[in-house]
Amino acid sequence: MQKFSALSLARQALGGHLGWTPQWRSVAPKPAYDIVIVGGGGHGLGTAYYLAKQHGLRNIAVIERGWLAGGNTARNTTIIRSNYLFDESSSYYEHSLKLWENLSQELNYNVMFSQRGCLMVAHTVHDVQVFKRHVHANRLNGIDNEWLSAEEAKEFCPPLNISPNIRYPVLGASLQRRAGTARHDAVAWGFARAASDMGVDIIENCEVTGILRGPGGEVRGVETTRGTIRAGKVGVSAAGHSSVVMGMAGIRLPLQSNPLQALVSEPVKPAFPTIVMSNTIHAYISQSDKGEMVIGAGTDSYVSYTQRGGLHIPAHTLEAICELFPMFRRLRMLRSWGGITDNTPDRSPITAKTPVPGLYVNCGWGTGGFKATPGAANLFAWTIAKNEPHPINAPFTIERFRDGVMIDEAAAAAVAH
Amino acid sequence: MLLIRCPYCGDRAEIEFANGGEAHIARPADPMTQTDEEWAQYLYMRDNPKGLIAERWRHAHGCNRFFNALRDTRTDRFVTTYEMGQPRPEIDAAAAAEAAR
Amino acid sequence: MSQAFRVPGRGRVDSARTVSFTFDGRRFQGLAGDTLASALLANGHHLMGRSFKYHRPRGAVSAGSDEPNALVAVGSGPALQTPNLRATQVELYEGLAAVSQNRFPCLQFDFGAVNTLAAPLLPAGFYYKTFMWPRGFWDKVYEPVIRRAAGLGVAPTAPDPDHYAFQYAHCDVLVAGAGPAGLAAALAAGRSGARVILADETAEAGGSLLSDRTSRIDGRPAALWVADILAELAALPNVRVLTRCTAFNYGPHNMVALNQRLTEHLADPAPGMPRERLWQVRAKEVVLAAGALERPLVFEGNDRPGVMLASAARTYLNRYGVACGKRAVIVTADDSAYRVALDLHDAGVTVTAIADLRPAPDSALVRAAQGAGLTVLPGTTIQRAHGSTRVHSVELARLLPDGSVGRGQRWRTDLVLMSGGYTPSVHLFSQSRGKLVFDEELGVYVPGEPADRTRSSGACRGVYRLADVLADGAAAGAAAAAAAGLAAVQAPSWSVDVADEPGRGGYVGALPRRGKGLLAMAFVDFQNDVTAKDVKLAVREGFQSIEHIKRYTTTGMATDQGKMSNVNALGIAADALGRPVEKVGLTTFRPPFTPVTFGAFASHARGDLFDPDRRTPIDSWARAHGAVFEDVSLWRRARYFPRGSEDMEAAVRRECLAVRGGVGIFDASTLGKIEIVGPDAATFMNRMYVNAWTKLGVGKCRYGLMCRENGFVYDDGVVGRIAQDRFHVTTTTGGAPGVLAMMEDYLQTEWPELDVWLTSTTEEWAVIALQGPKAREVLAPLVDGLDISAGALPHMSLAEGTIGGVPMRLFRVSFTGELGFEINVPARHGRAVWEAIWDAGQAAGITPYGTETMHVLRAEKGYIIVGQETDGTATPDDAGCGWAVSKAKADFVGKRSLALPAMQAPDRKQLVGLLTEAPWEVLEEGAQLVARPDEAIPMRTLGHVSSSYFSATLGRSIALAMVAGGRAREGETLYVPMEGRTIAVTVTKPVFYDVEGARLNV
Amino acid sequence: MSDTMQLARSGFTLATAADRRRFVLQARPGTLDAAARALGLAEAPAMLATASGGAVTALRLGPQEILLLLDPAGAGDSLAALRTGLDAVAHSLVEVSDRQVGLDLSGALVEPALASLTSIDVALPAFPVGMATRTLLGKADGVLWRTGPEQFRLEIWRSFAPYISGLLDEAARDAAF
Ligand SMILES: Cc1cc2nc3c(=O)[nH]c(=O)nc-3n(C[C@H](O)[C@H](O)[C@H](O)COP(=O)(O)OP(=O)(O)OC[C@H]3O[C@@H](n4cnc5c(N)ncnc54)[C@H](O)[C@@H]3O)c2cc1C
Ligand SMILES: NC(=O)c1ccc[n+]([C@@H]2O[C@H](COP(=O)([O-])OP(=O)(O)OC[C@H]3O[C@@H](n4cnc5c(N)ncnc54)[C@H](O)[C@@H]3O)[C@@H](O)[C@H]2O)c1
Ligand SMILES: Cc1cc2nc3c(=O)[nH]c(=O)nc-3n(C[C@H](O)[C@H](O)[C@H](O)COP(=O)(O)O)c2cc1C
Ligand SMILES: [Zn+2]
Repeated sequence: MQKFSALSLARQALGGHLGWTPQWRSVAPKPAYDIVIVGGGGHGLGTAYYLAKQHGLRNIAVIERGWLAGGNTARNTTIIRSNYLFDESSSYYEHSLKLWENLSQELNYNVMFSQRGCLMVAHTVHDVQVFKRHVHANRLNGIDNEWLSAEEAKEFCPPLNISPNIRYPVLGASLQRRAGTARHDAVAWGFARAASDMGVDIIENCEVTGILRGPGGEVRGVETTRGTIRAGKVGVSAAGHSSVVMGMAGIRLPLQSNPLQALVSEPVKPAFPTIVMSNTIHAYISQSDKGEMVIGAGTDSYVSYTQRGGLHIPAHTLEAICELFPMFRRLRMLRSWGGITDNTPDRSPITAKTPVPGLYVNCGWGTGGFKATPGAANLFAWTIAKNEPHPINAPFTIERFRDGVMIDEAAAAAVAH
Repeated sequence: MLLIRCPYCGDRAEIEFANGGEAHIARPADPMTQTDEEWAQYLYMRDNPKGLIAERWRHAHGCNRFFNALRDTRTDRFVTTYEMGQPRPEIDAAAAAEAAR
Repeated sequence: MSQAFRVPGRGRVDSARTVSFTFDGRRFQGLAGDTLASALLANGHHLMGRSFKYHRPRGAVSAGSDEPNALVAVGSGPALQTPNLRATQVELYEGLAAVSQNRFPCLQFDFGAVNTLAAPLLPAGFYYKTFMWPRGFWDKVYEPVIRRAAGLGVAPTAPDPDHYAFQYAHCDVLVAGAGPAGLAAALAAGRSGARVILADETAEAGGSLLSDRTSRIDGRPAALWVADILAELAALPNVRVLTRCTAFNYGPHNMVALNQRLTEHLADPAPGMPRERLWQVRAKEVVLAAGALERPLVFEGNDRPGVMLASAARTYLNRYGVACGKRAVIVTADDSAYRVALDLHDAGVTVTAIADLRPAPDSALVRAAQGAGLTVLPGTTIQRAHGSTRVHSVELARLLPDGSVGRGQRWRTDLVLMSGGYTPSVHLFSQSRGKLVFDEELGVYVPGEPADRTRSSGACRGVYRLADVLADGAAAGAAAAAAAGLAAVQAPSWSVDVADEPGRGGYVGALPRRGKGLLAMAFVDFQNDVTAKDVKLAVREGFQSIEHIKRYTTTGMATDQGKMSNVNALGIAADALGRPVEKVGLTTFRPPFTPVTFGAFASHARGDLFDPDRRTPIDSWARAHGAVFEDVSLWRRARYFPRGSEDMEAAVRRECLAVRGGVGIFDASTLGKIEIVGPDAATFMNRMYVNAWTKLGVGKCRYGLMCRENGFVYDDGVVGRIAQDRFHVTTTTGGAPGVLAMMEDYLQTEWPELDVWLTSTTEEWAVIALQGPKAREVLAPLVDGLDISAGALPHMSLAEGTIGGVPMRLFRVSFTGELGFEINVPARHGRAVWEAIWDAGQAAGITPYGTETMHVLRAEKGYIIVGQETDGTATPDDAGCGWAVSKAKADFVGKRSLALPAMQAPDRKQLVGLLTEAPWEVLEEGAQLVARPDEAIPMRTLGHVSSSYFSATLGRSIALAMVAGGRAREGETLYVPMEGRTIAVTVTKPVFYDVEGARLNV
Repeated sequence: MSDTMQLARSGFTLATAADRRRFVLQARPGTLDAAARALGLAEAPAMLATASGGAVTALRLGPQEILLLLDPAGAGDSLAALRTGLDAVAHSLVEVSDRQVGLDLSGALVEPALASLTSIDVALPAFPVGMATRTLLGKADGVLWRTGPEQFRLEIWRSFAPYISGLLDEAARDAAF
């Protein structure tokens, strides 16, 4: 792997940058691997990376139906935070946040993790109660999260409209300072590069079309559009397509795939220092390093695999943005798009073994799994390597829906990003 | 914004409707006789198909009736809508192909 | 220098009306009808902006919405100055003030331009490779520097005072684009009687014909034809023509969004005029007639001000009467540039040379140019354009038969016109999910089979000859009308006597060059400063998909969304990958077509109209009596009624004591109400609620608790049985719509055989709660003889009667633990009845109270609030309401889930009371509880404080909490670790006041 | 809100409608026909249609739902007849006189003003005189009933009246441009 640094950049500059080599090897599939990961998004690539890095496994393939990380990894609003309510979730997301904090260095790839803080704005007395509950729960879990008055929130984020005369005045906000954003593509590319360097095969434009089973029902590999690939273990990390892929093994999941939309403004000079989320009036916004306002819109209500939705959804979001930040009304939408999110009934993920031996699944991240990318990858790798979950992801099973032990962050907080 | 044909009111814009998830998942007649596994299947497990889905809609801001629809989730094209209680319509290959287009 | 480059007698501008404006504070003159760009060019001013990354000086390269370079901020002041507008679209008006962007200290000298020198260090994706050490420097040093250098214009800092209109529309045929194709289509459809909307993003319909001095239609100049058609369209009542109106989003099922700009071109908009209007058009059929965009050529220095698209120069000349320079060099791969050359030549511009990339160009146009004495250099390419803030010379060189490039020759010039051929505007078609197909002959992507009810016509599907375009548009319009169900009409037809054949040639990718050119910068994406080398670097680094190349280099991600760059980037990538262009493919076209103002989406949804602000019939009284309000779902509710200088705490103490000691009056009108009527009403209630209803007598009330099918508490409220077949159900304020929807769901989809119907009556009734030991004495004289004594109307019963002659449903219920009534009267009488009770209660010291006091009083009694004690993860038993769950019923919504093992676990969080040691200490709601205060973080938490108040009645603080295995912990000490200190609490029963309920039954 | 509302712009007026007693009548479709006959109407209006006669106007809002607007003067008789007519048949009759208010809209700009609030096509051919339906007006429900070429009646829940009339006012202002 070519080392990335200011020095190597300078050296290459002298040669007109002709000396750079592919960041990952995009290869044709071999007939067999020890482990096949289905889905080359951030989660799948990260899983392969940690399998290689932490568990010493090398004979691994990541199979991606399209271009690498072209799913939700390419299309999310990049909010990273760990201030979730329940112990189970917060320890999962905090595990991830800790990995984020060193990811650029670990991967030798600048993923631009920018810990600019995340303000969650409260508009009602109920919001205040809920957010304070988060603040207290987080503090005792060792996760930073603090309560700010409306004035303090404005000081932290000057564009915020805290006038008492707006329809839903801002009553205060919780702030996780360690929260932030990262360059979404870079995360996937960084994992791909590092994994590839350790021998992982990255196979693009290869769609898994079937899951091969042995006589005992155990996994034997996958059928793909590029032929049969045998494998002792298969880890599925297909986000919006999880139901489709798992359906090939006869497993129904508690998932619904919905379009989730996002948009960016034209770029402007730095005007927004942090991330602001308002669950009550549905607005999520931050400004990228390039200058666009990155804005998360809502979910279309129906199942769809089209990666697009209705214009009324982003329009509704922009109403909220304009209300909270009336000086941004004259900014303009540059591009809007959709992704396919896989949502569970309790809005918490599944990272687990399945009833099929040798088949593992990491899914249900819905509208909020970018932040979990290194964490989920790390724990999914553990689960596959050891054939048992790590204590952190142990509660995140499929069976929790049967047993009634849901981890319902949404019900507790009405938020999933 | 989808255009949805309410069986009672005709074509209306999606914002008048509420989606009700997959259709034809009948509530067991006697839930207490269900195993935990069966109950979870009823309550949570879904086909979530990539392709034709039978789904429920309620004309929430119109006649307030639930009805069913057959739609292709790859294209969001509707094949048909039909009243609650009717079975899922059989459709021919041409209609399916048209919906998939 | 005043409009030295204006060509008299040319253009559609009004030479009689000069307009003065400023650019970067400097005063200029233009003409009415100019754009900012054409006016600046008329003054010989090409330098209009700086690029994103290298801060390169830039001028307008186009004359339309595809402009990547000439971005300016228009308007003045912190609220109105609007960034990133294209000078090529900004229409001139008197006093317009524009400033350039992304430069410091000024456009001419920009410190940021050092980035150009450092460019070798800043190739595509350089930031992924560096800035990683020292670890802490990213947030503090590197990122802030990057952020400041990036971005283009400056966002306004004060609220936008303008407003924006919004409109749904429906039509048979929507035509996007009013060039010849669109006009013909609109006319054909319009004549059939179809409802037609024709939208064009520019100020004037006509499209390319407005820049065309050559073509004649039916023997008349093209511009006159445009005027004729527009006149006929204007006379058709079924046709609406919208200019300055961009079709920007082609959504599912033929819903197309348009953005119409109403004031931006006006010096003095009429008062009240909306700035823009957003249209959401549901069209039966759509005709796309968006034209084609000319491609630039990729060569070193192609970004120098003075280097432009050939068609742009033609537009500036013929539409605006502006010559973009004095000596032009033209580099082309398509015949269309020869027409430009001839027009320029005709206008007195010296056309020094026409370098044609094709080895042997030969057509009527080429011969015409030669005939006019112009120098045509076949098989010639451009090596480089020289200059900094303006091009001054170019190097042209022969393309040798072996594909290499010969020695160059320098040509002096102040204008370089490039034409790489045309790219059909397939944006909207592609947004509609239509598949694009590669047209081998034209070498571009054109619309294939449509996915929605849409047709493309004219240049946007690669039909370029004007005669063909007109026929194509007319056919599309007629076919669309027929498809929309109108009687077929004969498509109109016209004859065209001058027939240029533009768009047959073209070049894709970077021009060949001599030598390695390691330092040469040939731009592909102008705005984002993506060079041909960047694209090649991306491929070299393994980014093989065009989507990766886009994301790695940012090509096509600028504010023109690749209109200028995508095809060339594709060509370069295909070359580097060694694959044909059509095997590489395009990136996804996404809305909007051009950027759209946020405010236009928000439209009326601002301030009071952001969301409905629901107020009760008694709200006006509360306001008059100084209430402080809170938002609960869409409702505004009185939270407390401060007297004098009281704060909330003081007011609430006083209000609480007044209720417990005398009588309080409370507006409960926001409670959801549903009337459930029909012979199967009780059966339905039995299935929906956890409680049993069969035996509830008429005239009785019961507390009802509702779960979702997952077994968790969903809503609660008191239910009264009005008649055998009629229940009056109440819900929480926020829960009402959800409860009704859930009931309808079960009724219509699970139990359609039940004869029962639901009607929302929330707003039918104003609800006045009268609570306190003196409630009866205040109420009794008012209820027109109704006996409300304890015997006649015991706790949890109801009666119908009148109050002051007004019909009334009187519930004897209590959410305070005191003797209480809830008086339901038709909403119109709500305030009058309230006032009557208010007057009658004066002697008893009646006190209005708000939601906060209501919360305290119910907490003293341990009554839960759904959403506060419960959070969507609590069962009835968890919430201390196990008693409400009927054991006898075979089934109800949620029952099966409640039987799951986890729902019975002993360590579930259960409702308890908490008392602090210090009576004045009020716990914080949301605070967590632990068993061991000395545990290290992460601590094992047992639960949280859900409600916490100072109870004036008890003279101490009280709290409710949800605690793991809580009921078994009664008497235990638990701890609430706060920042810096820990508070010990004792677990108690969740009832603090009148445990046996004696006060209720008086 | 104040009990009566009045807004006027050129081309658009909005005024609180004359008082009516209002009932939601729900029943199986056959029963609705019987109810209509009891009220002196030939039959229940078809979906999205209205029928009037005597003191009664019936708006067919759903397959099982009719909104009855009764002239207060004759309301008693009509109700009595209705109750008698439906005595033995399953149905639900609920008074909602105060749940909602009626707004009369008129003027040349009514159509474009309404088109700013509802996604329904309100052009005369698509929404003829006599048609009535529930729809979404901005973010609030309302019943839209065309009473003339340039006249509409809105029946909306009381607390939504300021919101809807506020929207209409702005929409009418914008429609002038
Ligand atoms: C608009 C939007 C905004 C969001 N905002 C945030 C946010 O702010 N913060 C946050 O934390 N999360 C956010 N998310 C969620 C987040 O993007 C996802 O949870 C996360 O990126 C999932 O990563 P992944 O690697 O699992 O999925 P993906 O990146 O989608 O990867 C799954 C891959 O599997 C591939 N695949 C599917 N089927 C097959 C098959 N049969 N064969 C081979 N390959 C297959 C897909 O092509 C895809 O590349 C957002 C999502 C969207 C859509
Ligand atoms: N200059 C040349 O040499 C050249 C090259 C190719 C084609 N042409 C000529 O162009 C003509 C083609 O006619 P046409 O009608 O297809 O194209 P056109 O370019 O004349 O008209 C397209 C119109 O669509 C408008 N438009 C584009 N996108 C829009 C959107 N999203 N929303 C609203 N409006 C939008 C443009 O403003 C323009 O007015 C022919 O006369 C042909 O000869 C000329
Ligand atoms: C955080 C973030 C920032 C983005 N910024 C830009 C941008 O500046 N310009 C742009 O054209 N697209 C931007 N995009 C959108 C992408 O171009 C693209 O729409 C997205 O990755 C979805 O892919 P698709 O549109 O090809 O389906 C951004 C996307 C994300 C997730
Ligand atoms: Zn309907």
